[in-house]
Amino acid sequence: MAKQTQPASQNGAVVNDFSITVSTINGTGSQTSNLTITRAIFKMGIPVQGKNIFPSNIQGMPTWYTIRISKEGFLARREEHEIVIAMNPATIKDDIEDVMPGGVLFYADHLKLPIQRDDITMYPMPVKKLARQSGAPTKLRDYVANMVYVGVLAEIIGIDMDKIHAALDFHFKGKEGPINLNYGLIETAAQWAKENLEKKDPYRLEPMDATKGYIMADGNTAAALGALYGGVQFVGWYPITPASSLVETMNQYIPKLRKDPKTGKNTVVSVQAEDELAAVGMTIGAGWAGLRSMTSTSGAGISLMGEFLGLAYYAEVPIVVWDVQRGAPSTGLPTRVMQGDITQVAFISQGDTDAIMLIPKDAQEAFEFGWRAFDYAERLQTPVFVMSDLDIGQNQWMVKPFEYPTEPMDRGKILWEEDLEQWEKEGKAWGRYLDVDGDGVPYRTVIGNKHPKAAYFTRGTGHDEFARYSEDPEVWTRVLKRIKKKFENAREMLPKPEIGTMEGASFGIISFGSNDPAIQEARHYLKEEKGIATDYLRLRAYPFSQEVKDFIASHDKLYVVEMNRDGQMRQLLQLDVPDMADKLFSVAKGDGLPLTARWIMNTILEMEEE
Amino acid sequence: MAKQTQPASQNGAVVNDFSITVSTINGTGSQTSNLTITRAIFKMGIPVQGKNIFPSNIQGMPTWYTIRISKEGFLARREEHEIVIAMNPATIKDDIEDVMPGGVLFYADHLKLPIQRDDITMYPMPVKKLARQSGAPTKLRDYVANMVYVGVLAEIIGIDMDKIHAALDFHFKGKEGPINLNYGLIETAAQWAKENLEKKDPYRLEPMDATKGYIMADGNTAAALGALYGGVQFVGWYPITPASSLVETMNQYIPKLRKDPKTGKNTVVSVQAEDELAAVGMTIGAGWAGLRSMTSTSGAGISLMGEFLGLAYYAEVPIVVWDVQRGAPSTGLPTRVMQGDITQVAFISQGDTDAIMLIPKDAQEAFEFGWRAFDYAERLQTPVFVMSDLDIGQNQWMVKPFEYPTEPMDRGKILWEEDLEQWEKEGKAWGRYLDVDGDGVPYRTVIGNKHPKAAYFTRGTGHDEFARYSEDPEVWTRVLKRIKKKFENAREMLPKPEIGTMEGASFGIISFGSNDPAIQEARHYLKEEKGIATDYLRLRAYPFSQEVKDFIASHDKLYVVEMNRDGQMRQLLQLDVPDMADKLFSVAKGDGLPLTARWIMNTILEMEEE
Amino acid sequence: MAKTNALGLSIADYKGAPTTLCQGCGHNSIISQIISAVFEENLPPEAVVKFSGIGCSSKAPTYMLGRSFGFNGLHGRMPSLATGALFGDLSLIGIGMSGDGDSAAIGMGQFKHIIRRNMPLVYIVANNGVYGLTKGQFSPTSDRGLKLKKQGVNPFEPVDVCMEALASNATFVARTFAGDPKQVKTLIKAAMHHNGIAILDIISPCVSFNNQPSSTQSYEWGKQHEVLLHEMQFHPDAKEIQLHGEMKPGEVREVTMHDGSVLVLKQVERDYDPTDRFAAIRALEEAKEKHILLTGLLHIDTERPSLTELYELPDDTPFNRMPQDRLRPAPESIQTINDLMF
Amino acid sequence: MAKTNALGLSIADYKGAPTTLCQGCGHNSIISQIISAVFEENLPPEAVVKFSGIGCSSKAPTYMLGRSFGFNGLHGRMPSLATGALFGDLSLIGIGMSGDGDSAAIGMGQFKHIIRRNMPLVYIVANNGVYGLTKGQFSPTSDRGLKLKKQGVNPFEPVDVCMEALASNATFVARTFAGDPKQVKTLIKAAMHHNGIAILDIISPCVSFNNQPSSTQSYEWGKQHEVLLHEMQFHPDAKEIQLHGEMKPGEVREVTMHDGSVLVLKQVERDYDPTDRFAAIRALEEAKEKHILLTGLLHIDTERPSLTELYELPDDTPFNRMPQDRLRPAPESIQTINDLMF
Ligand SMILES: Cc1ncc(C[n+]2csc(CCOP(=O)(O)OP(=O)(O)O)c2C)c(N)n1
Ligand SMILES: Cc1ncc(C[n+]2csc(CCOP(=O)(O)OP(=O)(O)O)c2C)c(N)n1
Ligand code: SF4
Ligand code: SF4
Ligand SMILES: [Mg+2]
Ligand SMILES: [Mg+2]
Repeated sequence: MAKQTQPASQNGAVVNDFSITVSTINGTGSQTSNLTITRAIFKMGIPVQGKNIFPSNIQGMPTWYTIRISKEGFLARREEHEIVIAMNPATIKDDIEDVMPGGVLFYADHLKLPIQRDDITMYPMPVKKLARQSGAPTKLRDYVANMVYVGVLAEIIGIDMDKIHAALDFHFKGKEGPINLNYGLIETAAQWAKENLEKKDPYRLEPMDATKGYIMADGNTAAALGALYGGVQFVGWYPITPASSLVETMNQYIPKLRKDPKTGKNTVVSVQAEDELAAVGMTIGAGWAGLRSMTSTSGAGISLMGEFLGLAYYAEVPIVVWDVQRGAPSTGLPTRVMQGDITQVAFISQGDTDAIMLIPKDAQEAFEFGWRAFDYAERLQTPVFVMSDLDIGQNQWMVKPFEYPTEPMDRGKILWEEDLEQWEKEGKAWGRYLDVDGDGVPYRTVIGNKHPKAAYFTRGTGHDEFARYSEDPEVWTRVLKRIKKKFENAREMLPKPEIGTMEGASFGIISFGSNDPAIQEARHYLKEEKGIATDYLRLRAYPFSQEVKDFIASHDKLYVVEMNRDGQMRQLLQLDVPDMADKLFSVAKGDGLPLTARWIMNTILEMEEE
Repeated sequence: MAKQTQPASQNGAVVNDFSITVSTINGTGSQTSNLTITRAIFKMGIPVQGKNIFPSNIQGMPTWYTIRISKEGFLARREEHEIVIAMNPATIKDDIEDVMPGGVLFYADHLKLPIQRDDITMYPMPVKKLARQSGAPTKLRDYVANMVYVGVLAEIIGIDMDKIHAALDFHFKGKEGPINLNYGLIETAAQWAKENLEKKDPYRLEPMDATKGYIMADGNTAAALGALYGGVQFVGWYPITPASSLVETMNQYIPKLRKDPKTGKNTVVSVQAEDELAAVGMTIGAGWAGLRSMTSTSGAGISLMGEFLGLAYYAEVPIVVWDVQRGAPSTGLPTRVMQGDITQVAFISQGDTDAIMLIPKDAQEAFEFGWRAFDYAERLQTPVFVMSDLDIGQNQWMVKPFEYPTEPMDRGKILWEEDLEQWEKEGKAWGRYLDVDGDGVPYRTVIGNKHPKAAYFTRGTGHDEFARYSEDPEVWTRVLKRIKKKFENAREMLPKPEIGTMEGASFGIISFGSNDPAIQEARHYLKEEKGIATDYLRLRAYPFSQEVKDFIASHDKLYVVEMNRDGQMRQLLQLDVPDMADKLFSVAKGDGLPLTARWIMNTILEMEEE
Repeated sequence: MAKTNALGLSIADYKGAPTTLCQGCGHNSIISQIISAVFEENLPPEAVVKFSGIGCSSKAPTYMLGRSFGFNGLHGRMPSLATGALFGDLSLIGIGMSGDGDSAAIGMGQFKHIIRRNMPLVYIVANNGVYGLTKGQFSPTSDRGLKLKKQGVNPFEPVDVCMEALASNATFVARTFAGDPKQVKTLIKAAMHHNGIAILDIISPCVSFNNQPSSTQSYEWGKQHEVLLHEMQFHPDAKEIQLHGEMKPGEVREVTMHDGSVLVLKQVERDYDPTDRFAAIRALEEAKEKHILLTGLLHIDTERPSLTELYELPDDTPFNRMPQDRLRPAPESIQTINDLMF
Repeated sequence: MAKTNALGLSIADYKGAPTTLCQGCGHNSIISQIISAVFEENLPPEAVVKFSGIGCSSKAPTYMLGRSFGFNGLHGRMPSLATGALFGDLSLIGIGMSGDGDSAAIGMGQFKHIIRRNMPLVYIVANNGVYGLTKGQFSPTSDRGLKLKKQGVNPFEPVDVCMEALASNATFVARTFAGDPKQVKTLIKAAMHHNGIAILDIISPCVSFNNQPSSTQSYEWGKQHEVLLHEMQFHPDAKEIQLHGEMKPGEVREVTMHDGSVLVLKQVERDYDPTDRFAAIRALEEAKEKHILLTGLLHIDTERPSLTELYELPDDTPFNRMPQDRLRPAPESIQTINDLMF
């Protein structure tokens, strides 16, 4: 990894602007420690973001947690680590090497240090000893041992102990036992550090006021909550990393949020299916029956759903599919992030199909798209994909609070008994697939409708406007063209891209999703360090709206930044603007880690030179 | 359908240049009659092609068989029917209307004619009477009734009775009983026609010498034979229209072609799986174990295989997948043709994947790609898709005889015990995924190799060059980049496009597969009728070779003709040549029927005017 | 004048599109019995929802109950579609039509798991031991030794649909025969009143591809080898039970369904207790040994809660009619939620 | 000096990469027993091919037999991969590792169908009643009433892996317990000699997510409730049978495998005949009622031909080493074929 020296601030102190990486063994409970640090810093008012880089395994393997602290609010992953906390003998060598020159290593003092460095500060921590003294039951010893580094770090860089207490209080939901046990040990460790370590490094925290009005949330929780506010009624799911926690969290919030005000009973049915084929099958059944219905999956799950999604597309069944993308192809890197399912979803099933995609950038948008997705699905009567990813889904994001849905539910065109009667009176013919309004979206009825003409027969085979079986070539073409019309109309209905401009921009950048922080930061560097102004368009949906075309048209050169190998979003963009396809350049990397601003900047600079 | 008057040849007679459509009820055995007519005409030396337009059902539904007779050798489907043979009361009205002005209707005389036309010739046929008199057992009555129209037609348009006998002899494999029964009835019917009908129409057949050196074969049979000549060893399959007959035919030829010369035992294992997931899973297992391995499917089957195909891509397992494409999305038009799975296959699985596709144009190429596909798969260690379609697969094509493989089998880079020993001696390290030759294709070992270092562990999760589990971002990127290299190298290895040029061509046409006859014919009309010269490139493989780029570069405007809604091949082409993407125009229709020359011509002419 | 039922509807109100299945196909006879059963049960056609997979059998829903909603889904995936859909309105009765290929090959997983969940559904396997729609391949229920035209000889032991259902603890398992329409109808009626999954393995001959008399799925074999486990009468209302004709107390068993309706089983050879799951397994084993087609209600369990019950949904309104204000949390809640974040 | 086997190999030659499973995970103990079994059977590691699906259990093949080829495939799809692969060289022995989620949820179909085909494979279901790798969701074999952290209470009747195998006419069905390593090892040995599918349902506790003593898949429950159907000894060579120690004729049964090896079963409580499939079903039912963990060889059928036998492949050369001239038809044949066209 590239090593760069941190520009020191005045007096040599580096305040509120560095990264910490904690290297531990998974399954040892270090997640609690890491979250505690992150949350305490957040509560100090300092912008902070934690990212968990973990293995596909339950216990015993190396795992890293990186905490980005940035007074300027740049919260993307960085490649440089000013502070490394080393707790794992298996990785200690790499961990030492990973500290940037001038940086700091905290290490458990029972680890043998295979190399020495004199360009960094090294602090030992008596982890085992303090854990033993903590009085924690032997079973919990390893677990609480991780609190030692919280305490030592707190003392050395100045994390407010009150905020640590608040973080623990939150984590343990106010349960005094664990709060006191952990806090006690943190305090002891801090005290030990105070007495035994001499601060020699420049890194310090100082309280700010930059996190007020923000919350910390992971995208899967946000998505779950969004869906619950969206009135989700049916969830068919099958466990898969990193999507599982989306529905698991939802299940936990159901009793809290979705008790029917009238009967006091829950209004969400969540079924763990036997696999993804059944999960999406149930979801489609429920969507067809008039329920707000969703599934959530990743990787292999999306591939397995292809056949069913083609049925939903052609039979026009509204459902919502969350794809919390992970490293692929195949089982790939199941605990790492990627944006690799874009083209697959765009061409998800046999024959001509199209896919509506919403692309959230963080937990806050995950919440928003969580409820909006149902409106689009029911409005358009088609599957709507929300393309989240592991970084959004599983990491804590500092975001604006969730906002109550700003619009009432749009249930789309559903006809009940009285509507059909009205239509009959008006002499209007109803056919399930009849394009009455000219917008490509027909009216539907759902089961339980007792009007004798309400029923129709749904099938994935050729059918006419009245849902009758048909092999007629003209009927087939007509129906498929109408369905295409829905897709075309969706362009201007879906969330519009977000555009940021600068005076005299040299080129445009197009990106989406969790790349946003890194791009914001890269643009900042490009401007500040290189004097290069850039414009930026963040896609929020597919198919693309006119703004996207205009943005491309108004730039001579555009870099499409994404987290995969093949530049998948660039491909979709190129297909959309064939006359401008050669203006779009791919800045793509899919190695399982979130993109960094430096990599984006450097890659673009290299390409600019070519 | 557009009605056009047939340009009459001299003396008003139209010789060897018209189409016949037979309208019957499926499940009544009319297929035998239709094949007999087609084959007899073929044996008369006249270019002929039959196409079956049939319903997704077993018995009792309308079905059509159209026979194109063309002395010039244009054998695409036409929209105009000079002769219609009407046997089905359910469709009689449409059938009458479908006859082109000046044309002929043969009709079973028990059918009530709902409309009359005075611009056509109408011949009644005493179908029931003659069938009754035939002496056929009651059970077979309906079946042989279809022979009546063979006889009447033969008499009126002049099909050689000897050739009919030869066709029956072939069909019934020399069994005298059925040959005589059917031939007897045909003769009686011909005799009846001679005595009772007066020829008033201009359509006649005259023997030619234009089919010598050709055979008639359907593409599924050809594919099956090709695979058997390709040394296929393992087939995992699941029934699905129109792919089933590929493996069913193969199963029948195994004892004939694949008895081991040494032991007299069969050398093909064909397993009917419980579904497509298992079919492709077995196929991948076998390919991994070093067997030449294939599966064959259509529509939904391809979608269901997506997850497994991603595994084969990333774990680099050679297999061959036949996709006999049918009407889609979803179950769609299962008995109709389409070229609709192109983009789906190109982006078949989660994450970044690529697909090698071979695209045969007819039965002859189906045979050739049948064996070649294994060579590519094993050479490149990746799934190879053969994108056939229902028209190729299930209809009889007049083609050059199958040619014995011109090259020995290419088993690719496999190392056995002695090879590994040799490598060890030479001090060469072997790793399953090590790019030793710089061509992106590593060396593999297969089970049973007893060298103690031969074994490796295959997985769909991240792995390094030595097949060891890895989550390392750099390893991941490196491996995926190498895999991409194979795909890039494949461009110039796969079957090259076929290019046809004309002096002063106004534009280029790009197409592929079973569209070929219609395009050849359309180019002929464009030239002859409109004076427009065209160049034509027929794709035979994906990824595209340099010739394709050059062809696009050397034309200002190109029409990409294909049988789907979205212009899928055009999309792939556009992605390949972003700088020329706007030169590619889509001429696409996917209505379940093979494209016709007139439609192609007219569509291009319209687009030229725009 | 056409006969009408208690709702004033005639049988025509229960018909569907004209069948396009082969003449004589067993599936046609199942279709007729479903139509009669729903008609005779005085159910409005709108109260029934039809589901199916892919196959000739799965086309059947088109040819019945044209006034019922229907979803002809994907090969092998009927169970999941039905599961999701029926939550839309729990007052409706689901009838799922599937085939032996559809349920025992590609659909084996969903077949087993809908049983495990005890999802209320009349699940019919129209079992002809062959793939009809794709023209005559072996299915997992094909007889061992069966010879089919292009397929050679089947070397595999057939899947026994009822045994599979029992192994998965199905709460209603019956085998019957399309050539015994009365029994088919009675079982369908009872199944419609069952609160849970009702598996009906109906031997339904394919006249085009597997009706040779040696096949255990042919009409002839069925006619000659059918043995009744019991004779059956179904009484939608317990009060109307009159032990017709020859039925005497002591020789009959009454099975009271969840909704109070009663299935009366009259002893034929021996007293058979369908609530004893193990007895059902034994009966199947014996039937196999004796080479008979044993038909009747093999097993019933009326106690186990059904999947839909587990969720305790509001029961004042069908779920798919629930208005917005009962689905979207109140605006106040958003503050609480944000406070729960950090 | 390290102990060596008849091939002169030491146990180290049979090891794999260091395990990354949790300490105490039942799967680790299964891994050890597989290693021992192959070592003790004097099989060169190259003679074994490993397969698995996805799950903690399916990772196991990485941690054993590093000199054997292995394929860690897709979730639920181990059986199809193994089926295709093993045709590559019929002299090899396949060991498939799967989990309860892998085989009884997503893999139910393939599980049932590889059994139906009687494909020769040692098929291990490392059954912990939970999804380990995805962190503790219910699996289809979870106890009814099981309570898991984020999942609530499981309301469903568990899938009984052995019952499913028997319903599908498996030719070798055993249940054992990772806490009883000796029995595990003996059964693996016998399974390796079986000419057909050998289903081993091994209760293999997940110490991270489902090891509370009330769970029937916990160590504690297993230890306290295990009841042996019989004691077992496996003799790869019939000649070496000596009825050790307390085994007296009359109290033992000998099961002679396809290749002449013998499994000796010593009566524990009663005489149990594992060739009687129905007895096995009954035993399972009783075990369920009695709430015991009944272990041993539930059923074996050595007569039924295996899938690979049905194809009668040339047996002088492994199929994947067959040279070109035995795979490609002779040049002359092409004329005949063209003549067969029209
Ligand atoms: C995924 C998929 N694979 C294959 C098919 C082709 N297919 C259609 S019906 C059928 C078998 C039907 O057999 P069965 O369920 O027994 O119904 P039957 O026609 O005998 O009533 C198959 C394999 C399909 N439609 N979808
Ligand atoms: C198609 C697919 N769906 C979901 C997953 C996620 N997944 C990985 S392992 C697993 C369950 C494993 O449970 P089990 O087979 O019981 O193995 P265990 O970890 O308990 O040993 C799941 C659902 C996957 N890998 N692939
Ligand atoms: S093919 Fe067989 S199953 Fe299909 S409709 Fe005909 S008789 Fe029935
Ligand atoms: S999570 Fe459970 S199954 Fe997985 S390794 Fe740990 S103990 Fe074993
Ligand atoms: Mg069938
Ligand atoms: Mg498990």
